[in-house]
Parts: sequence; structure tokens; C-alpha cells
Amino acid sequence: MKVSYFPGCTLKNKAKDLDVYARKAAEVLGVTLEEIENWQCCGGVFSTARDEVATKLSSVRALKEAGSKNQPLVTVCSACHNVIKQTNHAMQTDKEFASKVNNYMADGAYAGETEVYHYLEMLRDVVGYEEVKKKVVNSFKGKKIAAYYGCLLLRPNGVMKMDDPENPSIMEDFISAIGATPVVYAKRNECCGGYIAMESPELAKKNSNAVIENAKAAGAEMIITACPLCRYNLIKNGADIPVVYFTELLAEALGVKEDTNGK
Amino acid sequence: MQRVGVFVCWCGSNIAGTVDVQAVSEALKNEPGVVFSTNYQYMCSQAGQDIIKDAIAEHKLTGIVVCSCSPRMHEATFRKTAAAAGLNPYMVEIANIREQCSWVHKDMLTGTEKAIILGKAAVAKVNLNAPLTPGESPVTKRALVIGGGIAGIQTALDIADAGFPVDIVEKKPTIGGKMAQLDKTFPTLDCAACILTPKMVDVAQNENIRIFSYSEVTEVKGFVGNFDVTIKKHARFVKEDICTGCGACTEKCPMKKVPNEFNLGMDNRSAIYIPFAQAVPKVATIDPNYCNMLKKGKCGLCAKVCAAGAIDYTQKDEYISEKYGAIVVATGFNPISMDKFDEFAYNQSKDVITSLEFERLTNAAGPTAGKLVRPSDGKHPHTIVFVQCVGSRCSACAEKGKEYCSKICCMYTAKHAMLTRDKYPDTEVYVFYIDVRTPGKNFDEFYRRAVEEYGVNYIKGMVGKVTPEGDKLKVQASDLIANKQLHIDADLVVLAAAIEPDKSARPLATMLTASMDTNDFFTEAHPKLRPVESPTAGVFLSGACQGPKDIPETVSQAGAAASKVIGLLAKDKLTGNPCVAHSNELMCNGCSSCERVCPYGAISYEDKEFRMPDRTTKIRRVAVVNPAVCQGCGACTVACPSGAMDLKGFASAQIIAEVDAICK
Amino acid sequence: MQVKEYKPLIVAFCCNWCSYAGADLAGNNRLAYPADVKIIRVPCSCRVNPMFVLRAFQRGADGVIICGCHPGDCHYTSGNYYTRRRMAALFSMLDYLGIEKERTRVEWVSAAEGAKFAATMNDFAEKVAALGENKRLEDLRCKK
Amino acid sequence: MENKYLQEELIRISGVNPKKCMRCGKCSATCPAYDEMEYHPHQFVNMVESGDIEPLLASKSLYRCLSCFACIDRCPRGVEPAKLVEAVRLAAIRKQGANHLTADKVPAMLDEDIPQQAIVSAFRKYSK
Repeated sequence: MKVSYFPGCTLKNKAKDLDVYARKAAEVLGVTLEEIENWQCCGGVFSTARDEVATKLSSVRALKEAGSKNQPLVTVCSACHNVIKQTNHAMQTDKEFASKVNNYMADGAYAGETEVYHYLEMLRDVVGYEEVKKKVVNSFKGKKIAAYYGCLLLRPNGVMKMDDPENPSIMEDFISAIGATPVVYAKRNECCGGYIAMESPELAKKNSNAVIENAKAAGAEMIITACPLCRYNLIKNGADIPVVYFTELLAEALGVKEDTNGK
Repeated sequence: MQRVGVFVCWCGSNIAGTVDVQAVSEALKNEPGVVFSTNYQYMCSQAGQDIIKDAIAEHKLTGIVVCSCSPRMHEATFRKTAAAAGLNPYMVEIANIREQCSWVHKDMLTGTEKAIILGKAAVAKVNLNAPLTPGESPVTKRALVIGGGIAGIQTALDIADAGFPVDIVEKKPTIGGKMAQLDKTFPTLDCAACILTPKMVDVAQNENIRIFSYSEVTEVKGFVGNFDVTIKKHARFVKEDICTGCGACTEKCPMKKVPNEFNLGMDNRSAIYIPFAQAVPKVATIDPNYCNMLKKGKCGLCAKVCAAGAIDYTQKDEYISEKYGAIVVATGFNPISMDKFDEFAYNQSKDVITSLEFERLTNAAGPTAGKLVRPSDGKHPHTIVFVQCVGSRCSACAEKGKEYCSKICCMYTAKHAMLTRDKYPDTEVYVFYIDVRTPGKNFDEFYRRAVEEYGVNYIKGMVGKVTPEGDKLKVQASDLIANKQLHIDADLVVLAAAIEPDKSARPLATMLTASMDTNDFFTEAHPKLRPVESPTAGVFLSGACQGPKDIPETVSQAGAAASKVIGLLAKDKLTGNPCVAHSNELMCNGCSSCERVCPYGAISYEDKEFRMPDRTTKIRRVAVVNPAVCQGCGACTVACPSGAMDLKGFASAQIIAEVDAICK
Repeated sequence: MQVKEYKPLIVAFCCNWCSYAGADLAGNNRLAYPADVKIIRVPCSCRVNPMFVLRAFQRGADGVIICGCHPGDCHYTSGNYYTRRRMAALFSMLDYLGIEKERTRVEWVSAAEGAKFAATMNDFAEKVAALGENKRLEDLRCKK
Repeated sequence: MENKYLQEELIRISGVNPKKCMRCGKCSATCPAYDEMEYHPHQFVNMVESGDIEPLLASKSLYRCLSCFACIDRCPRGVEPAKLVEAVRLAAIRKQGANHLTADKVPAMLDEDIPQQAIVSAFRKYSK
């Protein structure tokens, strides 16, 4: 099957791994990721203000293009996913906002018709974890892995609707699917500090440390994430266990990690 | 032609404030059939009723229209007035010019205009009214109580004391309900078992009471005074009348790893079990989901050790049909699931527990024999955090919490905190609250004692996150008074989970055609004046099925429900509703359409002889309505293709006359 | 030229147990709705014969709404299910005859839903008013 | 009177009804940036409700909110405090020359690994 794909700015630069492995793994799983042509940066964070229009146009354009091909829009970066999904929701529910946005759109109005999936949702709901399990060639059996959701994947739940925001299992089920043992810990859905790393590195450090300590206390040997900024904050603030993108593990489990050497 | 009198009520200024009552009574004077029209300040008062009575006599009225409040309020009053003056009470029609007119419209002009139209419709209807006489039906002098908690127990005992037989249906193997699981009761701190178990024994020994435990109601037919109820007795694989409750089987049973629901899964029981020592009836029950004999046909140990020979692996579910005059719903409550509140880490740590679990942990008959220890490692907790309002007063998400206040949590949390400090003075206790709500006799004094005498730390604020780390629970909370975020390393966190009606209530309400609110609590017939009756006649409410309440309130409501039941069962006959369907047999073609739609089976067919125009006779099949069974919904009147079926009091001609009057 | 202000005429059939009580509750809470709505009490929404609806339109009603208990909550167990089916058939026929679907409605209002009753009536009256006078079935002989 | 206008504006662009707040403090209990804020999430709600907005506009708390939405998801009454914080922040930085972050300050904040995402996010939150 073919889906539209929005990689996002960071995935073209600092987080190439997140992107490259996502594409490789998708091929093995029978999904073709068709990159949106001329996509623009989503802006990193969603402004909840109803009169902020210009900052959301790039997301709407991407959504509209996917819609014009009758494809769902798949994202892999947590931040892009959050922004695009919330923008889509605003287009569906806030008529006044939608009409302002549509003033900027060439050829035809958009009202939130496109479906937005995170790559993880695609694995769970479209491909199916059972299918993933069947295609695993390098199992991570015995490895204790902690999923780090951060804040953007799950919240606000009324819009994201990915999983139970307080007791999620989508990443844990992914960890099980690649043969490893998921480690559940309370801080997995707490914020790492995000962009505050620029302004107040101390606050980012405090939050990230709490996450790392909590994961380690629960017995984690490795942390996986879907967000480049989460990964940066955790590593920068002294994670002494590996923090990797979930797509990297997926590619390794499916036996296609080596193919990407040299990117 | 009728001689109609019109009586317009001012209801003080309730009506007269927005409706020109003088104009209404003047306007209605000219309606067909109206021979008298007046208005008065309070028609429902004695003086007002006298005006009606006098007018009936003086003007030889054959029908009256009262323009006043809703018929749901005073229709019965004015019917009695009419009857007292010798007029058939069903010759009274009410025009609702208060609730549906003066109270919802703002200006005099529109209010008056509408009131006149509503009055005209009522006059048009009463012109077509015919005197009706209600039928009578007998009363089965037996009551059914559904639910065997403290509410059901008290209701049953009170009814039985008045000399009427009562059956209790309880879905669990024993009666006792939630109260049996509690440790102490607020605000007196007497032990729940000490006051409940004697009542349970009373129930067992009362010859007017039968207990159907491990049973549920599966079908309810009939109506007030004459309910036909089917009760399903689940197979317990033990002959109830033979088992002595000695407990030998439970000791020998090799399957001992069954989560014990009585202790909320905090310890295990055997596959054959007696829920607790004081269970009533004290007989064993085999859990078919775990018994090796029932699952695999291998074992049979319990049958071997049972000296009485009570074990019967072949027992089947049994259905019992019984007639009842009244039904009391006492289905109670449960704490809500904590699954959606995992910011408190209930699913992540055994040391995060609900308040009901805390009751079992401190109960001498509980899994720890009353020793307060952490479920994870059996160690004594030194710091305990209580979180109030978990899922209560939560309007953000219906899937998560409940919008209402669960009412009992403030008090039981104060009790838990106080008892903990009393028994374990080395324990630091924090209670996070939004508001402490303690209306009730000696309640606020109780809460203050917890703070002032026992040194419980009450903090206004909510807990935001609980993080299990190592053997601690890191509690992050706000202290709104100090304007601080607190971080407490706790050993035990206790969540005051919201309470919700038992899940069995919803299907039961459907069977009983009793109404429920959006939270699945049963609605009362009147929130203030008829708090223990359901709007469905013959169905009464007892305990938390009607709304959150504590034990004293439950017991008083249980007694009130019992007195209502006794009042009903003391009657030999009930006067029925005369507004029932009837068929014009000359028009009926015997097609069975009406019979098929009747929800009560009130319509049957008879072969009747009819004289034809040519002096021959012909036998035709025609519908006959049983007025004692018909409830007067009118479904048949619409189904009838020939127009033979009509409804007394709401005849097609009457409703059409109303439509015409409104659309004039 | 004098134009008489157009006021729609709306007939509301309310079942005695839920919706009529809901209307009373709207009154108790002083929740306003247009005086154009006139309520006729019936024991159950299933008492409403399609003939009554036709009669109302014939006599000049601009909208007819039937209110009953929520599905599953009918005082008579199943009356509202009959209503739902009967009225679905009737309303689509009326639609075919040119009585717009917005002029007819079946709504479930419980005895606890005073606010819903008022909101429903406000909404219905507004929609009917927007359509203007109903001339399709009106029998001019009935007009004064 | 200016406050009245500002208050209405904040309520309109945020879509938040501060009257729904029942003063439980769960937003502030769950806030990961609490200790760095002088005004906390529950105070944003209460102060906007009472029209006491000037102190919020001048507060650095505006730039400490992480937009992690924990307060939005965990509020039992659906108040959504973060949306109000966002609205107040916009009211502050939309004034001319009031940008909190300017491009010339950025290079000093960077290290080799910092993802682009952090920079664009910070700009979107702190500048107009």
C-alpha cells in the first residue's frame, strides 16, 4: 500500500536515522512512503490560539496534498505528528479558523478530510504487530527496553487519540513485537523539557534526568523514542544507557539496518 | 353538548405575572360548550376548589377545564374536587399555562395569547370527554428486593416485620454487600461487621424472608400489584439445603490460586469457597471457571470430604417464577475502575490502592489480618498519601470520571487517616483535598478531630503524578494555600475512587421500565417529595442505586422504601388507570395488528356472533382488550388499520380536536 | 404596506412520562423557548397517529415535533421504537410531498432533560421559521 | 476597562472558559515547569478570570511553559490551562518589539547536536 509521508525538518538533518530506518522498514513491511512534494516545516509546536493562522498553513498544505491523492498522511517525528494532527482537528472542528485558512489555499477548500497516522499507529493498525513479528529476523529477545513517549505523542488525548494517555501500550507492544521485553515506568509520558533546552538548559536537565532515573530504576537497558528533541535532551543530560529511535530498532529487527550504512 | 366550566388560576404571580388571566377567562367564555368562566388567585387552595365545586353545582357543569400548573402537579387534586362535587373525575382537563407557558415566556402578550390557545385546546378536548370508571386489580402480597446489601437487608427486614413475605435476590453467593467489606464506620467508628452481621442473621432467621443468593432477575412482566418475575439461580454445584457450611471442602480444595474478590484480589481463595466467615447463607459455592472437576472432569476432592454429601457437579441453572406486588431496587454501587487514571500509577504499583482496598487492608478479617502493610513487600508504610476526588467531580471526560460528587469519600478518608494515626502514630499521613465536604451529624467535628487531635496533614490541592521508583512512590502535588508544588516520597498511596451504580442496574431498569439518569442512577418519582419511589408504579428505590449515600442515609431510605411497599401491600385492591384501549367490534376486522404491537399481551381475540343487515348472523373474530392488563400506551390505536381501536381519555377525536384548536 | 410578522405554528406531541415532564422541567428552570410551540400531551409517543401529523399540517401548522422517552427508557417498554419507525416512514413521504424534512422531527427528551427540551424547541422553531410558512398541505377551506 | 477587553480577547483566542475551574490545583500539581514559574498554571486561570492580567504579561512564566499539555489532559473540568498560557504569551509578544527571542541570541544557545526542531519551536513560542 502507498501512503503520503511527511518527514519534517529535523529528519532531514540531525535525525536522519529516524527517517532512513523508517523508510527501509516500511519497504519490508509492504508500505511505500511517498514523500509529500515540497513540504514545509510544520513549525515544531502547535499554537493553540484560534487566531494563529499563518503558522498552520504548511501543515494544511501537506494534509491537502495527501488528501488529493486519497492517501493517509503518515508522520514519524512526534512533534510533526502533534502539529499536523492538531491542525487537522482544528480544520475539522473550528469553522471560523478553517475558513480563514482556506482563504490562503489555492484550488478548493480543505475541511480535515485526510487521515493522519503516526508511524507507530501504522504499525499497530495498518500493518499489525502480528505481521511485524512474523518479519523479525534479528530478535531483541532478553533486551529490556523502555519506551519514552514524551508529551507530544499522546497529548492532548482528545485530539491525538493514539492510546490511553496515562497508561499507553502502543510502544510497549512494539517492543514486544521485535522480541524485547518492555519496561513500564511512570515518567514515560512526562515532558523532557523540549525546546526549553534553548532557554533554560537546567530545567531540561531536571526533567530529562527524572525520566532517565525512573526508566533505569525500572530496569531499562535502553530507551526508545520517536522524537529527535526528546532524544537530544535525554542524551545531552547524561543518559548512560542508549537512547535510540524506534525506527532504528525496527530496521535492525527486520534485518535491513546494514543496508542503510552510508545512508 | 357538554356544559363546560373554565377556571383560570393565577398561581399568585407565577401565572398572572406573564399571563393576563382575566383576558384568558374572558376569551374562553365564548368557546363552544363553555357556560361559565372565571379566574382566581390559587385554584388549588381550599377556596379555589370551593369555587369549582360551587360552579359545578350552580351551572350544572358536565366538564371542567382548569388552566393552571402542569397536570403532573395538580390533575389529581382537581379530579378529586370534581368527584367531591359529583362530577366524574375524568371530565376534568388541565391546560398547562404555568410550566409550559408563563414560566418559559417573557412578555404578557405572547404569554396570554398562548394561554388562550392552550385553554381552547383543553375545552375542545373536554367537549369530547366521556365519564370513565377505573377498573380494579388484586395485589399480590409479596415483595421482591433486588440486591442484598445493607439497603436490601434493611428494606426486607422492615417489610417482613410488617408481616409480608419478602424475597431477596442477590447476585453474589452471600448477602452483605459493600458494608460487609468495610472495617469501621464513620463518624462513630463502630465496626461494620458488628452491626451488619446480626442483621444478616436476622434475615436468615426471619420466616417471612427467602434469600435467593447467587441469583439474578432475568425477566419482569406485569404491573404494580401484579409483577411476574423470573429469577435465575446460578448453579453453585452445592446443594444449598444440605450444606452445613463447615468449610472442610474449602480446605481440601487443591485449586487455591483464585483471586479472592471479597478481598478485592489482594489474596487468594479456593475454587470452592465461602466468601467470608459470616456469609449468609453460609454455604459453599464452586467457581466453575477454576474448578478442575467442572473444567476437566478430574478431582472431585470436595465431594469426597463433604460429610453431608452436598456437592453436586451436575447442578444446572434453575429458573424460578414468582408473583410480586412490589419490587424494591437495591443494587448499590461500585468504585469506578482506576484504569484511566494511571497518572496515579494504580496499574504500575501494588502500593497504589483504592480506599475500598484500604478497608480490606485494615480489616481484622482481611488479607493481612488487619495489619496495615504495603501490598508489595509487606513492610509497614511510614508515609501515606490519600488522594480525594479521583474520578469524582470530573466533567472533562465521561469515559474517565463522573461529574457528580461521590459524597462518601471525604468522610471515609478522614476515618482512614484518623485510624492510621491512631494505630500507627509513627506514620505521616497526608490528605490532598479539593474541598472537604462534611454535611451530616457529627461529620465536621469528626474531620476536625482527624486534623487537630490526630495530626493528619490536610493539604488543599491535588496530586498530579505518582511515580513509583525503587520502593518509594514519588508523589508530585500542589499545595494551593502555600502556592507550592510538593514532592513527597510515600510508601502507600490511597485513591478515593468515585463510586458508580452497579453495572447490573442498567439492564434491570430496562426490564422494570424504570427510568435512570445519565449516570445510570435510578430516578425518583419526585426528587424531593417522592424520593424512594420510581416513576414506574410498584417499583421502589433503596440505597446507592438512586445516588451516592452513606450507611445512615441508606438505612433511612431503606426503611422509607419499606414503608411505601407496606402501604401498597396492605391494600387488597388497586384502582387501575381507566385510560385504556378499547376496540369497536363493529369496525374490527380481526387482523391481529393490535395484538402484535401490544407490549403487555392485553389484547386477545374472540369469535363473536354479529347480526347482518339481511337478518342472517355471522361469526367474526374481533379484538378484546383486558382493561386490567392494558397500561394505556396507545400503540394499538395507531397499528389498527380500520380505526376500530381507540384509547379512552386520549381518543383520536380528542387529540384531533386539540390539534384543530391549536391550529385555528 | 403592512406586513404581519411571520410566526411559525409548531405542534409538539409529548409523551406523558418523559418529554412532557422534560417540558415541565424546562418551565421549572425558566428555560425560555418560543411561544410558537404548543404542546399536546399523549400517554406515549406511540399514541401519535400519522393522521394527527397530517391533520396539523392540513390545518396550517408549520412544523410538527414528536418527543418521547429515550430508546430503551420507554415507560411502555417499546412504544418509542414504534414511533421511530412509523415517523421515519411518514416523514420521508411528507418530504416527497414537499414538506421539508426540517419541518418534522422525532426527538428523545427524558424527564431530566429540561435543558434539552428548551434547546430542541429553540432549534426546531428556528429551523422551521427559516423555511417560512408551510403551504404544501394546508387546506385553505380550514382557514378563517 | 482595558483589562476587560484583554480578558475577553484572551478567552476568545484560547477558547478557554476560566469559570469552569473548581480550584483543585491538579494543573499545577502536574506541571513539569512549576518551580521555574512565578505564576503557576492554576494562577493563570484564576488571574485571567479576575482580570488581573498585567502581572502575567510581564512574567517570565510565559516562557517556561513547555506546551506539554499535561495540565490540559489531567484537568478534571476540561479547563485547558495551557491554552490560556499560550494566549497570554501571544498577547505579550505580539506587541511591537516585544519578541522574547531574537535571532542574534540564538547562536550562543546552540551546540552541535541540537535538533532544528528545538530552534523552530522556540521561535514559534517566543517570537512573532
